[in-house]
Amino acid sequence: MIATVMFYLLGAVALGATGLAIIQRNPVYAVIYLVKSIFALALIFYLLGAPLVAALQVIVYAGAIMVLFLFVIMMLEITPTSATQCTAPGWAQWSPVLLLALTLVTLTLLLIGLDPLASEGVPRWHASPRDFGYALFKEYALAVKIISFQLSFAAVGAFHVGMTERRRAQLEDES
Amino acid sequence: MHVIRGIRGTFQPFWVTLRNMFRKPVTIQYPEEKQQLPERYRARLILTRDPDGAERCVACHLCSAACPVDCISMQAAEAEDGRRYGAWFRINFTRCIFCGLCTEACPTLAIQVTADFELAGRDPLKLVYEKEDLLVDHCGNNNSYNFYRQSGIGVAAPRGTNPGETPPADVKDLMP
Amino acid sequence: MIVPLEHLLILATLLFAMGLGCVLVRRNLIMILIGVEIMINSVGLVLIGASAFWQQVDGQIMVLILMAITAAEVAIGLALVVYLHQQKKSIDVGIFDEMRG
Amino acid sequence: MSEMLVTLALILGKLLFIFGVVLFMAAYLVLAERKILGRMQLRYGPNRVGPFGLMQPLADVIKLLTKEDFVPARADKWLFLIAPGITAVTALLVFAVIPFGPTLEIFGRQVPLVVVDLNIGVLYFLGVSSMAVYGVVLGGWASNSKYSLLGGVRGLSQMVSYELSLGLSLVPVIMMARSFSLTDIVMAQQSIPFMLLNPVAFGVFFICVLAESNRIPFDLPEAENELVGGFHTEYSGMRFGLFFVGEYINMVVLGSLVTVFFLGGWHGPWLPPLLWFLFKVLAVCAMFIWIRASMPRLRYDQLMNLGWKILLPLSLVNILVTGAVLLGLG
Repeated sequence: MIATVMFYLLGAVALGATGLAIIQRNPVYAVIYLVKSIFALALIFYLLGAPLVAALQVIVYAGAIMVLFLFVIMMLEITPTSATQCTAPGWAQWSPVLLLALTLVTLTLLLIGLDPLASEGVPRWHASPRDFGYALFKEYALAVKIISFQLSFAAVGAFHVGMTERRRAQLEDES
Repeated sequence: MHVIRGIRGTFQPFWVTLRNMFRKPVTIQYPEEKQQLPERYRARLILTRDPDGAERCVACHLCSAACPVDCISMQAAEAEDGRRYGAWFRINFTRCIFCGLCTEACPTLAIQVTADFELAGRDPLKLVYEKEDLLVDHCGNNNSYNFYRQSGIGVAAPRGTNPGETPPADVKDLMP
Repeated sequence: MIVPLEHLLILATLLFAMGLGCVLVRRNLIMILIGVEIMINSVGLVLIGASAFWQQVDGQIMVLILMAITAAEVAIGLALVVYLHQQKKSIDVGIFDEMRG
Repeated sequence: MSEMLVTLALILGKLLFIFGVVLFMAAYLVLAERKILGRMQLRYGPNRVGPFGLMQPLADVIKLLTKEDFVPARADKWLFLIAPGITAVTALLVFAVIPFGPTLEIFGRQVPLVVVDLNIGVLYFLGVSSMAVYGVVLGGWASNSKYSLLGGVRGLSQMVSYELSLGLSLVPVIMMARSFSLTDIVMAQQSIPFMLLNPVAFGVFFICVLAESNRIPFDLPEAENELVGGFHTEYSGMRFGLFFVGEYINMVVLGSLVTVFFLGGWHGPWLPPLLWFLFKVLAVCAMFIWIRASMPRLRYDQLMNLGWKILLPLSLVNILVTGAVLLGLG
């Protein structure tokens, strides 16, 4: 019972925070609202029986990815010719997107309504870290490997893109 | 070698700090214990008296001229017998930088420095010292120097009649 | 029973629509990346809900993989943002339209 | 119903107890740090207020409370006001999962000496401590000052870099204890503390903890002699006090985490468990202070090199070796 009430409250918080995040002029505020939304989602995950994923959501999203966003925003703002604050879109630009979103939501609602499974409830259930680990490293071992490859590709790519011209020339000189 | 130096450099400071922890601190607990200041420490200025007990200052203005922050001011006056003295003498210690140039400039050793550095106060006007605050009852660093004993007081007496002085030679007289 | 699956899916859809809107409307590259994050989050919510609905861990593992992919995407994406800012001193997407055919 | 009320009251009691003890310890840690630091530099620390300066924390609080609460012009007011709170609260929140004693029996009830024994306690700690960076970075950004911003950005990149090694150095601990719960981790160290079983993980964790709490040699975010005060340059009064207290609460919290993960928690001969725990935490804090007295601040590139090129590979290899050894032992 408490879980149900909490779900709706957290859902409202997530929606509100996300809505505020996407209309902010200043990206720093957007990031802060998004962190709130991520917290709410992490708690929803916890309610839905995924404590491990909830914790990882906070650590990875709020603790690392959003921090990276903040880092980049601040790094760009340090430079004297700052132009990070692009103009916020007006009502006219929002309206077609609102229409699109409305269509999307209506279609999804229709689809959900047609599905006989949908109105059934999500049962109380809880995955222990042990089950999670077994499944991850036994059944999905290949996926883990592919993902780790992808992460290393991303690291190399980010390093390459992030390198300044000067550093690149320096490296060529050395080799 | 490089590695060994690095390791030593990392761990030696820990030994040094630990050793220092059990030494006696060098702090002087100020209001209770006073620091032993060096003899020639420059702090509060005083006006000294000569060995006879008269004030040494002749109000020559050399100290106020030498003062880089212009904190010394005085008014000169002359006594009946031609001896000069300060009618008033004022040092503004809120401005004084304790450089000691006034004592260098003083021809009569009147103005001298002392080691009394406790010159703090809440009211700046209380740090403006008048002559009566500055004048002390002793000779300061030099107990024997007496400016007027050396120079005499003005020329109130005719020439050659001062004590220890021979009369001037008469140039029109041929007698030896 | 915590909540009908319906409501969970509706919440996810709304979040997704918000993210989509952010991507489509905003001109700021960083805001666009934030919109992508919102969409990925909503997908994660669906996966977790499905995992709870069928009482299987697979959905949660998908979310974990999703997080790894997001981390990679953000790393590259933000590196590109920094690179573009170095090139043009701006992160307004309107400026980067030189590849138009 | 009454059962639930009693449980609730117990949790509340434990919370109050922890809150009081941690704040008290944080306040006196400030004094202890100043005293020990002073003695190591051949001076007496504060010794004017009360006997041996024991009332100094009180005097500090009164001074900070009576100072003007100043918000700089064109600062981002809300974030500026919230940021110190984030630092202090995240530091306090971690204490909820730290077990500081074995299960007690009070009036026939089993009372575990931990606020909540979360089965993902380690992840909770990592999550909450990764939130701590927001206090630093938002405080730095909202101040609208170059020094603060630089301090904030530095703190941000430093914490993100070291969080990785921090988490990875805990993996061997989890592998050895076979649980994410902090109580289980302490229980697994009944005979031998993990510090002796896995000194590499201990070393990496300790260094990362230093970096995470922004203390020398990793105090780049506040580097007094280059950035004035770093992220808290513009703060005054009790908001500065919150940053300050947050740092020391963090010290207590991280000290107890080192104790829980590597020093065997409350286990120890002769003395009562609670005393052992306190003693170990204080020992770790003393170590922090000693390091502060002895080491210079790292340069920024040295900091990044140490984090990414030494600690991260080291902790990864350590995970591998620990896994292999555990597998070999069965």
